[in-house]
Amino acid sequence: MEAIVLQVLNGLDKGSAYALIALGLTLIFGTLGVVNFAHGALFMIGAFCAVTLQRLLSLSHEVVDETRTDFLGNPLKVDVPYLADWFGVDAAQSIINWSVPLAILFSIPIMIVVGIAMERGLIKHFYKRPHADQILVTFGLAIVLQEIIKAIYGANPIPTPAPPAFTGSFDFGALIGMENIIYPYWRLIYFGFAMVIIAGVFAFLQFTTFGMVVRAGMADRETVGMLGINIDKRFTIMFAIAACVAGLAGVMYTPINSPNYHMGMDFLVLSFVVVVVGGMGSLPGAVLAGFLLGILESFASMGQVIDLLPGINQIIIYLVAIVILLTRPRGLMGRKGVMEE
Amino acid sequence: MSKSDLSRRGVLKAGAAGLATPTIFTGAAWAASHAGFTNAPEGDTVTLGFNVPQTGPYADEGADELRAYELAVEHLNGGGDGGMIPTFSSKTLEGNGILGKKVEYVTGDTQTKSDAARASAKSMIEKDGAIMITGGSSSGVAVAVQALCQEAGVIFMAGLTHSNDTTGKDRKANGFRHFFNSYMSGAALAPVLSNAYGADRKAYHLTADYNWGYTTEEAVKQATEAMGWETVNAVKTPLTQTDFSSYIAPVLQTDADVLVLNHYGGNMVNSLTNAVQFGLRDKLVNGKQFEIVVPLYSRLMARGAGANVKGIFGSTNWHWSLPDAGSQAFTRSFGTKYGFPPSQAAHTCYVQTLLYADAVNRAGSFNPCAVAEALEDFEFDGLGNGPTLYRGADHQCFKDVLVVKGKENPTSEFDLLEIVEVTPVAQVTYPPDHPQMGGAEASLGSCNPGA
Amino acid sequence: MFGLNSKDTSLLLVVAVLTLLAPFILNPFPENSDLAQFNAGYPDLMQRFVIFGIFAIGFNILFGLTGYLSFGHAAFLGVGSYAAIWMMKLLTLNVIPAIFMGIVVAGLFALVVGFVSLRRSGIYFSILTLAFAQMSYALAYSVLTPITGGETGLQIKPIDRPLLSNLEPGEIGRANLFGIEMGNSYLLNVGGWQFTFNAGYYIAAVVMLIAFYISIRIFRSPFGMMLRAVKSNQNRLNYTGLNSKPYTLAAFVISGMYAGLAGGLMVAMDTQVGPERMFWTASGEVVLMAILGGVGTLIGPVLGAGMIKYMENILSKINDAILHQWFAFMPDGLENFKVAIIHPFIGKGWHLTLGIVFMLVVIFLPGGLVEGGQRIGRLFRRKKRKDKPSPDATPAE
Amino acid sequence: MGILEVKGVNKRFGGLQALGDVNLSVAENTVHAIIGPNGAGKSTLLNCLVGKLIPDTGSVMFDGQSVLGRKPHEINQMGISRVFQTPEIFGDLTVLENILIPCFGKRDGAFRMHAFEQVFHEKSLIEKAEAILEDVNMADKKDFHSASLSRGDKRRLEMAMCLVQEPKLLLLDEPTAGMARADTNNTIDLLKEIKSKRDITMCIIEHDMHVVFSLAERITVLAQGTPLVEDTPENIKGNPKVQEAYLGESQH
Repeated sequence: MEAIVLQVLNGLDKGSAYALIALGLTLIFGTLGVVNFAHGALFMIGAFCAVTLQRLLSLSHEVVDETRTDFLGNPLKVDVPYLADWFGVDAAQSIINWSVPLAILFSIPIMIVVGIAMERGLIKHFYKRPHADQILVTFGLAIVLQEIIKAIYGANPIPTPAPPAFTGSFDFGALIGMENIIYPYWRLIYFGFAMVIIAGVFAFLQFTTFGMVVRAGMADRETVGMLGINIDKRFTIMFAIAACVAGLAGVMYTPINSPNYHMGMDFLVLSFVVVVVGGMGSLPGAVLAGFLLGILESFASMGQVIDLLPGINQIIIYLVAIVILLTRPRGLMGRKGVMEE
Repeated sequence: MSKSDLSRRGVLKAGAAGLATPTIFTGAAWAASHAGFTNAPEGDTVTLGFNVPQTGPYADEGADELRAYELAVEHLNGGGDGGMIPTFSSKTLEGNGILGKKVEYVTGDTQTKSDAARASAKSMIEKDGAIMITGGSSSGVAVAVQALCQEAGVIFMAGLTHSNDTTGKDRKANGFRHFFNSYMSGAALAPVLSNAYGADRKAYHLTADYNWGYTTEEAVKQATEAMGWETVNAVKTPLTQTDFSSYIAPVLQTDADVLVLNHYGGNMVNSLTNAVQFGLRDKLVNGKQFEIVVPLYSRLMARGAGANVKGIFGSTNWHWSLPDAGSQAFTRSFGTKYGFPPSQAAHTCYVQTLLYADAVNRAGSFNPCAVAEALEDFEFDGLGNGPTLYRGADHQCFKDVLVVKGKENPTSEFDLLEIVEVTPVAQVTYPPDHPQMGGAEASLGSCNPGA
Repeated sequence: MFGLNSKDTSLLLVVAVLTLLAPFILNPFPENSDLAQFNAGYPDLMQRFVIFGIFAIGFNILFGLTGYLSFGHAAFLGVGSYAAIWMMKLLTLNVIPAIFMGIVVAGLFALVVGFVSLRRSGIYFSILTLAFAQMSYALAYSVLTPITGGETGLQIKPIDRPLLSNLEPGEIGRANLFGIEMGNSYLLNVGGWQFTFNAGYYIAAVVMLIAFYISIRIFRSPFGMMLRAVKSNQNRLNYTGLNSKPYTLAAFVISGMYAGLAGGLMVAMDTQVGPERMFWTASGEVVLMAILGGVGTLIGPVLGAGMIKYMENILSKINDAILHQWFAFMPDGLENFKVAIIHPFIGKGWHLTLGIVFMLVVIFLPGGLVEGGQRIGRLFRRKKRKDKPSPDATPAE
Repeated sequence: MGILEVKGVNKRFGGLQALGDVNLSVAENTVHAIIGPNGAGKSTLLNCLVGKLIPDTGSVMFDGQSVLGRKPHEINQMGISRVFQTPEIFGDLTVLENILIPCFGKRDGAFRMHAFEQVFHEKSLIEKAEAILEDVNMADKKDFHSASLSRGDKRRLEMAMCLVQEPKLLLLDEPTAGMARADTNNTIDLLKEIKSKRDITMCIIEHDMHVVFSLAERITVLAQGTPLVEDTPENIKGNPKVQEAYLGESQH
């Protein structure tokens, strides 16, 4: 029983990442009609915003420590962050430790700029082109972006821990009267954060005029276009919002797994499966499918399940996708006629 | 920079200008007819092929290997401070190349995919006339390229490959491995672990679901069980997994008190990070501190996992802090040139290049069969791991194995591991027909010189 | 000729001549020149050109004609390869049964996958094929290790004793065609040039020409026309008394058999199979090949395949030392500057170049390289006809 | 006994009764129109005839055989061709190829693996296709990309595609919907011409009374999913129930 509760938590946590990425993908697809293969790259760029901030905060100058030697036997050069000069060593360390939460603020303007640049500079010209062209050009862009990140930060994962205050685990079991259920704080925060973002996006679409127009546009682009509303500008804004969602998902993900340059590609295929299982163009579908696949993946990785069906943990997501698509032709909540031709 | 011929055939061709000189070769490979083996060097240069991952997750490790190769070439050609050449017990290397021929090299990208690695190696053999292929950062690639070299009739000096299979069931007469393997990791780690954590432990394995994972799990399991440990469970994790939470969480539900992570690269970074997140290291089980073990360590992995590696045991082939003269010389030479200490991958690649060059000199020929003979049962010292034997029966080096643990107070981002124990070679030696190594069925086959 | 119209006949003949003369065409630079780095006329790469050409031609029969975008085509290549190597390990080292087995097994697998996946269309179809391929990859890598060799894949080993081949004890079998080993080569030195004529390449090239010929026939057949009708308006096709399902399924299976043929040939040329051949990026690669070259055109996919394989094998091998040689004639400062500029795009940066090329081609040449060729062709024609009245409306392709 | 016999057909969508007890008999070699206000169930009925929808109850017999449960292509092969409201053609193919496809369908059935034969070798079919293009005055456009045709030409092409199949029954779903008056008249002329040249049964679903009264020999009026009356055009014109049905519509 405890094991099941834990796996549900794991599933919700994995599902959060899937759902956030799928949400952004669906926003872009639903409003702009563009299949964005570079969306994983946006997630990755978000994560590297956190890395960049961490690097910026720990910008250092070298101080020679005569008492110690480095590997060549020369006096050891110690990197001292400028922050340490200004605020003292301890204060500087705590600021650097908080670079991931701080990166939330840091990343938003960056992601907006990246999003706008991508939409204005490239995607805009592909609204009327076939989906295959959109896929290819955004795939090319994804490669270029990840290679640039690789050229700057290398191929190796870069540790970006959560602030020490959040590194512990929460005794979840005590809350529900079970033993042995502890769950890392940061993962709970990630789940909460995802819920907030998802709720925010839905509220934005539901309760603002802007959102209403966008929703109308998702349902019927031509009509909205004919109403004389400047849909172009709204598209750009929606793209920037989707980029922000992906970016924030990336920032918050860094303490869970050290970011590396191909993390976007790792998530890309999965998040496409999520979007399609949810139904192309359906935001609730994307979120639902994200959590569903996350939870199923977690259950499939339990030892008892693997013993029963060897290899099931390798294929569960794809197997579920096949079953769902065969029983529900347009995914969980897809509309007819979207991306079927 | 001076202008020089890239292709070893260039010089000859210039001489033949204007003439059409058809030559027919039969046999699988590419050979100059008179020499009787593939890519026999003509003129005054010899080309080596450095086939390392330049793209993909192991690109940084590949870059480090490439640095080591460039350094080795420099030293072989008499440049720099000579690195380990002066400390090497065999004294045939004199800084005048190999057999008096200047060493040139070509590079390629394995992408850590066996198809791409073979394509790249083939292009080196067929197009650039490489006489020896070396490098790589995974066992799948090593096995694939080793088989190719066997077919083509060139020598393969494996880079970083840790699976038993490379010199076990997939061993080849033309392939040689200096790096240690899963069996040795298990044999070296088990006593240290049992000393540190006691003989009464219950281990839970998470194993990457592919060949290297299997051999490592088996090796560690057997070695620790021999010390009295009990294996509670062993769960396979997909190679493409990034979030290991759903594999780590069940560990909390068992009475296991040691977690063994048979993972490498990104898998290991993530699984270790996740395990620490779940508070495993703060956990007490049956009154014992819960412990995590990583059988194969690399510096890049330690860097990726950050503070999480502190105090965690693992094994490694070599570490730059070793005090022997060879290691010191290599570290100084590499560090002076590149500004940071070399990794174990860099070390094994450098050593492999030197060993090959020396073997050619001793054999007096580039003929792969002669080289193989010179390498087989060759005993040497001064290359960083103490006295070492290149065993003829399986082309595996037998040398001391390092047990290391994550350093508590690193002085730099390269100073992440500290040596706990140097396990003597006798303890990690096994018979060539050991069941983990493919049993009696495994055979090298016969050496193939190509033409 | 060959039952083709004159335009297609000449295309086939041009491709045949180019393929047969490839050892010359791909080695334009003398051996000892700095530019020899760009020579692609060595057996392995030439074999890869034609093998991936076959793969892309087959993919184009499905995607180019019916518009169904399969994102899991590499699975058929992989399955074909596994079938072929088992044939070599167990039955005979002759490549023909192996290739044949590759085609058959891939075709059967395609029949199953296609039967299920074609129940959906559009992106839902794409994701279904992707899911099948990823499952094949994941299982081949892990639990199917006894059959697939797992990560290290399958090679021919000294212990393999194929039934019909008489090997000496300890001898490692080599793929052959009635005794001709794939690795056999004939070298021709002319001046500073060296040309390589490789048996394996010519066998693969002949197979490719046959595959290309069949694909022309399919394109111009009533069947091919039906497939284009599926892409154009499936609804109309059904209300015109034609059942689109068996047509698409047949196209899917044919295309899978092409992939199996490519897989079988890969094993014939290089007796090794690994599971990453089935990874989604490999499926993506063939999509890129087709689009890069020109979807739905006859020759486009072959060009796309050639271009990607060229970049993968040639660009990735250029390193800084080579760059320095090229620019050695320049003053040191300028030399270093040039090297620094080019450095990110070669060697380990070849992915970056690939990404940029994709983007440029898609942005400026939506019809792929074939469109580029047509534009250049038109440019020349326009120059020639400057005084003549402008050409009439473009005829339908 | 008509060539098409619809008996007691019911079709519900959720709570909505789209068709209620529809009976219809189309006599061979006549032009039969089905008219009715919007939402009367005309399109639902049509979709039941071509296999897109399956009625909940009732029977649809064509030429003595039931069409129920058959796929659209099977029903077409039985001899029912359909013209859509907006012309459905193969936009990526040339005009000639558009005609050739039904030719092959007619000759070879719903599926044939003719992957190795060549289209341009099929001289007799090409001649047949060219002849039909001649009939609809499009011979000069045979190599055009059909997507580039004008709407009127697309309509003509679609007709030609149906005619070349020599169907026993041609179903026309509002063939003049959205057309200007001149185009409408052209279409009427075209249909009259087609009818005059061959023995064919036509069933037209139409909104435009002008078209209906120019062509139809019998008319069925559908209202709220049920046939109101079936009669000759002259009688329909004067029928008060029909006027009521239409007036009722024009009031909302």
